[in-house]
Amino acid sequence: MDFASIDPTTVIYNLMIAATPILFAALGELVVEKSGVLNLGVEGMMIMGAICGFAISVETGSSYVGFIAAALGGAILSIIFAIMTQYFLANQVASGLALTLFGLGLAALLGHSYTGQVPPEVSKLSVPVLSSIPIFGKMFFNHDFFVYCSLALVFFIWFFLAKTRLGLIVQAVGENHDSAHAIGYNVTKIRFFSILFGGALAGLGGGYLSLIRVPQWTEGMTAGAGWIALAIVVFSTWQPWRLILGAYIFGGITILQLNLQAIGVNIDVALLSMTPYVVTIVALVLMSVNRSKKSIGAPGSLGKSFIKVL
Amino acid sequence: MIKLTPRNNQSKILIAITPIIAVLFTMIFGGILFWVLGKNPFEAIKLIFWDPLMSETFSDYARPQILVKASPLILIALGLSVGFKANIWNIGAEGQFIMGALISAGIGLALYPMENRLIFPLMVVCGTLGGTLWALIPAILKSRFNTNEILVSLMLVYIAEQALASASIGILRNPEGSGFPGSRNLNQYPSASNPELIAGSGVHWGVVFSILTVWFFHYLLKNHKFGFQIKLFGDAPRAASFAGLKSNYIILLCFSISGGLAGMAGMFELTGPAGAITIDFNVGYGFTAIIVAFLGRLNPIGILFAGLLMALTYVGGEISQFMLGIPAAAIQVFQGMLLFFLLSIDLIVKFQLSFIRNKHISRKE
Amino acid sequence: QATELKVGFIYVNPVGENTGWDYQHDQGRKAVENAYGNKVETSYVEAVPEGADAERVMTQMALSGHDMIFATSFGFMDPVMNVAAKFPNVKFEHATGYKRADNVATYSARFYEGRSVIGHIAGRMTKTNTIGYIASYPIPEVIRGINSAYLAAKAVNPNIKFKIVWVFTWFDPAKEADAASTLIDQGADMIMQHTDSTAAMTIAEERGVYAFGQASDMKKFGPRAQLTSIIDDWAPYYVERVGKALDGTWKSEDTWDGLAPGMAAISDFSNEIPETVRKEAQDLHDAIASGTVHSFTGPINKQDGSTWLAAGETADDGTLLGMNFYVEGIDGDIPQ
Amino acid sequence: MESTNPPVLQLSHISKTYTNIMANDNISLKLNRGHIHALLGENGAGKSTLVKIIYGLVKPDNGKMIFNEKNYAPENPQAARLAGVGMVFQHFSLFDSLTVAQNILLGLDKAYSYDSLVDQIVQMSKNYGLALNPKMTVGDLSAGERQRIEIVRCLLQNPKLLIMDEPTSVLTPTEIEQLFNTLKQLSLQGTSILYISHKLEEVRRLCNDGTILRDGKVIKNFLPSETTSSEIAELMVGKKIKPTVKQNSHSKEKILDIKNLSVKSQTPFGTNLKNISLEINQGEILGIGGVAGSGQDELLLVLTGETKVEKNTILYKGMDIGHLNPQERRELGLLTAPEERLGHAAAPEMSLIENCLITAKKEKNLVERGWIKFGKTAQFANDIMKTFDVRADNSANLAKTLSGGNLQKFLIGRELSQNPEAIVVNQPTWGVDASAAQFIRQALLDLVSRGTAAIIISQDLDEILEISDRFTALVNGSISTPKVTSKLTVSEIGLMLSTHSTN
Ligand SMILES: Nc1ncnc2c1ncn2[C@@H]1O[C@H](COP(=O)(O)OP(=O)(O)OP(=O)(O)O)[C@@H](O)[C@H]1O
Ligand SMILES: Nc1ncnc2c1ncn2[C@@H]1O[C@H](COP(=O)(O)OP(=O)(O)OP(=O)(O)O)[C@@H](O)[C@H]1O
Ligand SMILES: [Mg+2]
Ligand SMILES: [Mg+2]
Repeated sequence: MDFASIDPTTVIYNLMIAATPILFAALGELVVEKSGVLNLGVEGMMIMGAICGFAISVETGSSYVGFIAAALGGAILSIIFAIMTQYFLANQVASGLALTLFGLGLAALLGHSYTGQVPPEVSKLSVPVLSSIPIFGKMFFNHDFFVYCSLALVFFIWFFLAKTRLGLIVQAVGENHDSAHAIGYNVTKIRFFSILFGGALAGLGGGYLSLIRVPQWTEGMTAGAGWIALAIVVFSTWQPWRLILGAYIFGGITILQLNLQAIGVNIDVALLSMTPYVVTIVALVLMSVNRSKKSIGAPGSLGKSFIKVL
Repeated sequence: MIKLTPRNNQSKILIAITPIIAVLFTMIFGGILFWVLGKNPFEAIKLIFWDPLMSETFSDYARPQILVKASPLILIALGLSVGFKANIWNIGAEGQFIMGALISAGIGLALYPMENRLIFPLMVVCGTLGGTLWALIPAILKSRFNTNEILVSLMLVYIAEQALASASIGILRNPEGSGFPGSRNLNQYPSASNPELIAGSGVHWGVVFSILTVWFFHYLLKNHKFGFQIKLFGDAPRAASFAGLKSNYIILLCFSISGGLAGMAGMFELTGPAGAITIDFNVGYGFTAIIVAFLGRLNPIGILFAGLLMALTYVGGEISQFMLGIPAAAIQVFQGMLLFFLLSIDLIVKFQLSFIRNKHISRKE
Repeated sequence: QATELKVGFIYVNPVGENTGWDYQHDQGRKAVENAYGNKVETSYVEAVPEGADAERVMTQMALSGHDMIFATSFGFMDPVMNVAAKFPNVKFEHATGYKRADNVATYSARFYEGRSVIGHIAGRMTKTNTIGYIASYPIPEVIRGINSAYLAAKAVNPNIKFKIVWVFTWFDPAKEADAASTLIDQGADMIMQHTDSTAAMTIAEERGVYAFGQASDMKKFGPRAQLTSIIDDWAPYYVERVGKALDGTWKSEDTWDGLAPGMAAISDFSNEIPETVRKEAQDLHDAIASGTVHSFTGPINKQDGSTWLAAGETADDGTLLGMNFYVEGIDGDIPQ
Repeated sequence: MESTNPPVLQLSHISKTYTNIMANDNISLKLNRGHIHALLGENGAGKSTLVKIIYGLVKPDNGKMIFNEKNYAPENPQAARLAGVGMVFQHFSLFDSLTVAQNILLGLDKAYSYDSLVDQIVQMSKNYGLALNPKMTVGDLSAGERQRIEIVRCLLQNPKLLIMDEPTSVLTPTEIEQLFNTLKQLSLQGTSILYISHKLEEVRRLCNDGTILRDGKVIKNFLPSETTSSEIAELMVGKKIKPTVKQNSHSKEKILDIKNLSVKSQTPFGTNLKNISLEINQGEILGIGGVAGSGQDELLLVLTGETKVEKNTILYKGMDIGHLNPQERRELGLLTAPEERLGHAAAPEMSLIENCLITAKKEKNLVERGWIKFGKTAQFANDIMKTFDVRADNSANLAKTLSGGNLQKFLIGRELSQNPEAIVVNQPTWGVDASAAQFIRQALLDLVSRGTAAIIISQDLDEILEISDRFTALVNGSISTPKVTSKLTVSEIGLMLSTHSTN
């Protein structure tokens, strides 16, 4: 076994790419859950983003336009969920599952003529100066725009939630929708737009998958990434910074196990393929031990329908 | 502006009529979808909803097949509904389904080729236990550490899938299967097989069990203190603890029931329609059943109908594929629409809607 | 002119548009339509789970008047046998299975023959002497492919090393892409795959290494990277079998064809392959097709050093069908 | 004198109907500048509905409002605030996981920078004597502090009209004094205040004018300073209220003995119980007073058995019962009635019949080998409804559809019908109108006269002093030595209630 042939630089470089789609989707879901809504349809919205982003960038030749389309695709699909749960007060768990079913089917229909196409390439954006730092330069400063973008979004969403008035309102609505309503906030509207935002970011995550990480369109290509994004939100205890940790650990384990196999370490592959899920469970348990609900940070009204009485 | 007022007593007529309205909406929008895809919408809708039940060609075979397809959905959804009523969210039934099948296959195959009439009942018990044990993981973590059960049960699905794959190519691989993945076919092992009860119908013990379970749950939840406790815990957990109920008891019980029924469903699928453990043995019953539970409004009779409706769309969807060339993805979209409409229309059952014309009477002056 | 034969196909995955196992079968279906025009009517059901659902779909096809049904996945084996028993007048064709009946024929392709050809090309062209191999599940079909490619590569390049990554999925583009990246990072400059998606090819193109396609021609996904692909070409077989059904000469048979009739085919060689290598590969292809060379010809030892085939001995089909060991020289263990 | 100034707010013919209840029926009202105006009425009279209309939360079906001589029809609370109306809610509209400053920020419509807001809050607290730490998390605060947040939130907007819906029900006497000072100061500065309260003496002391509502209609406008409390009460209820009658019981055996009980609260923001010792005898009522959040809920949970305690801290008839669960305690004859009706004592989505099963299934044999005997249970529910004058058309009605007073009568009835040997009641008449409250108190007294021991926990001092034999105060999780009620003076009570409140 030749452990030396595993280059930590490339492992980290690759895991950042592997983690980016789930990081986008998880960021969106974080905001949605902060507003008190549990949307289990992330997988469906991601795949819509994947096909919309792919199709539009093939048509226009611009991957940046494609990313906008990916966000729009995810957001448009999420409108269905938003209307169902916010106006028709349908159960959020069931609606989210139905959204995933619908999204997977619709994406397959839309994508029928796009398999086998090649999307425009997204160039790497080497950060001047920093990218020439040995080792770290390649690891952190030689990525495409959207890797930086996902990290910047973590910052913006943290800033938004912790420092802006609108972010405070979103959290207030998620914490206690009755109080928020009583002091005059439109709970339904705020949740509606949070869901849309979550849809847009899930779409971006899907777009990253079809335009950069795998660069191609294939039916069912999200293959469970949306569910992982959901897990990471809980793993992070609803704190944006911890999402990075969650996404990177998850991506990291996948990349690392492939590397270990490639150098011929004799490990049980089935067992290894389980590890990310086992690790998530262990992390969930460790975080739950000896903690009250408050410090776990689940929004007080998460998953509950708001019924407005006029 | 539409105003909502919660209804104190839900109307029986509305409960019966709203699903029909939802199906009609789905027919209209689904019809448009098929038309856009260049297929005859009327033909398509007829193939999906009518032919499996009524056409000369298919109905004799398809009617019992709908039962067969519905029975795991119903069995799992029944178990889940108990938990959902109590606000306990097991969304990992898919994993419990797999584990039920795996454990019962393990027992059955370990005894091969012994013939004994007790083997099949033993496998039913072990399958149920397998599902229960898998479900107890999130239950115990929740009751001990207050860990989020939605995520743990979901993660355990992926772990179960890996276990399934590794069993199909490893420990349970058929030694006479030329090295192909997958176990021996239990239908060829009489003591372990779950035979057709009515020749040619496909109806097996799982169907019988699921219908019995519907009836049993219907009676139990209505008349036994267990149903009362579940409802109480879901409606007002503090009132439940005031009544002397331990939350851990309810959590473990709900997970055991839902896991057990999911495991049992997995066992019946394995020994009956599927026959053998394969890498892709599970086909999503555990997830679809969550939707079925809600479509059935968490009520056993409702779940029976919801399960049958879902099964109808599967069976009809296949017929429409080979008769009309409708792609599988379009059927998926169609099912999604059906769920959207069914879930949304419940609003009318739960609330009274009234229309308000002008928002501000005093504005006029 | 009236339809004489209704032929149904069932696929385990969505057909897709350009590549993949199911797509190739559907190409075969289209070839049947083209060959017989109005005489034959075809239909298909895609994304049919193996097991109970498959049995129901085939029964309904039989009920609706189909005369012949192609079941295109190994997992359809038992359902095919069950339905065939109920409909003795319907002819069944089952791909990759081993159970037959009077009205059930089986067929499969010797893809390992194609893998010898790509193994040869890889062995000759690699600069790093490292071949990356993305494997799905440890089943004989996949293990056979690895051994075949390895032996051919080793024959022309004694320093060759295979790095094998098992992804435990037939289809997960993201994971296959990660696997490809990992292998490239670890020095592989040739990527082979035994999974269904085109992700690895795309990554190879992006990273500037070479790769070999699987099931379909993947040139679109790696115009420069693809050296060649092993193609599943079912069309001739399907046309032939439907023809026999039409003229009443259809019999239950077992077909395991390779490069010779082109059931397993090699797509056009890329211009990236040096002229000499291209010629050698073509010669190897022709030799295998004509039967003068067998992919598994002794002396071959098993991984543990024990003798498998003595010098000059060729492997029998039985051993090949159940192959569960690596040949000598391959590192690592087959996961269990 | 008032007529020289135009009124700040004038309501004409305001009506509002809920599904089948006319909550406000043709209400007209004038509010003068700088006046404190009382709005009185029994539960459900329509007070909250009316002020929610003024605050833009509820849309009237009919009628017109003039505020500051302009037509006024706020689209939402923001519009109301912009026009100069502030409101402190009966049920606080706060967010537990956010800080004081964040909560205040959420109620303001101008953009404030966080830092300048913190300064302003500190300044405002100083000006009006409303001590607040802007950085604290609201969930950690007492009810009084929470209310201060609501008030500061209003004051920061310089409202011309301040609405206060039952502000004093959760405050300590000192806090009430502080609040009154603040309100008087505001009214001197020209702010008008619309003040809702059930505490009539307070109203008489504080308010300039008053209006009484009954069944959604204006019954009378009156001058608080010139009307007695009993006159007001009768106007509100529409009938005379007879006083409770107390009979003494003869048995005096000790039944419940609490020794050095200390318990950590199970909720993140609860109060810990510290070293509580109590004895209670058959045939007597022990009253436990104290402001909200002093540990009443925790004490009740300890007595129901929902919170487990250390060995030998709770003895019932000499038996250690600390480890027994609520049902096991019930079987020994120790019954309880929590404060929170919906969600704790009763399940909102269940019928009255099903709600009987929560506590009475053993004593009344309503369940046999696990199967529920619905006929018998319905009979029991109907009996309670008859005996305790519960006004609902059907025992199959869901608990949540009953009015507060009627549900409370039902729940008290459920416990009293089981012949308890000891009963613990938290807030027996909270949110219940005068005649129903009288009925409940009388039922408790009757029970005790037959030898039952009772602990009544209440924030309503008058109530406790009226019915209890001995009295103690719960302050910050600990209690003072119980004293015989009839011998207590007002200043002694004041002292008991404030002893520990400073720490
Ligand atoms: N959202 C609502 N839907 C239906 N009825 C309501 C609603 N809100 C209030 N009501 C009813 O309107 C009437 C007036 O209620 P309101 O809350 O104004 O009373 P209140 O005078 O404030 O009583 P309390 O002293 O208990 O606070 C009551 O009968 C109440 O049940
Ligand atoms: N949010 C609500 N939605 C629907 N109905 C309500 C609501 N609040 C109250 N009600 C209805 O209004 C009626 C009166 O409720 P409420 O508890 O306010 O009355 P109350 O006047 O306090 O009762 P009581 O005087 O008997 O104590 C009840 O019958 C209840 O069904
Ligand atoms: Mg009231
Ligand atoms: Mg009120």
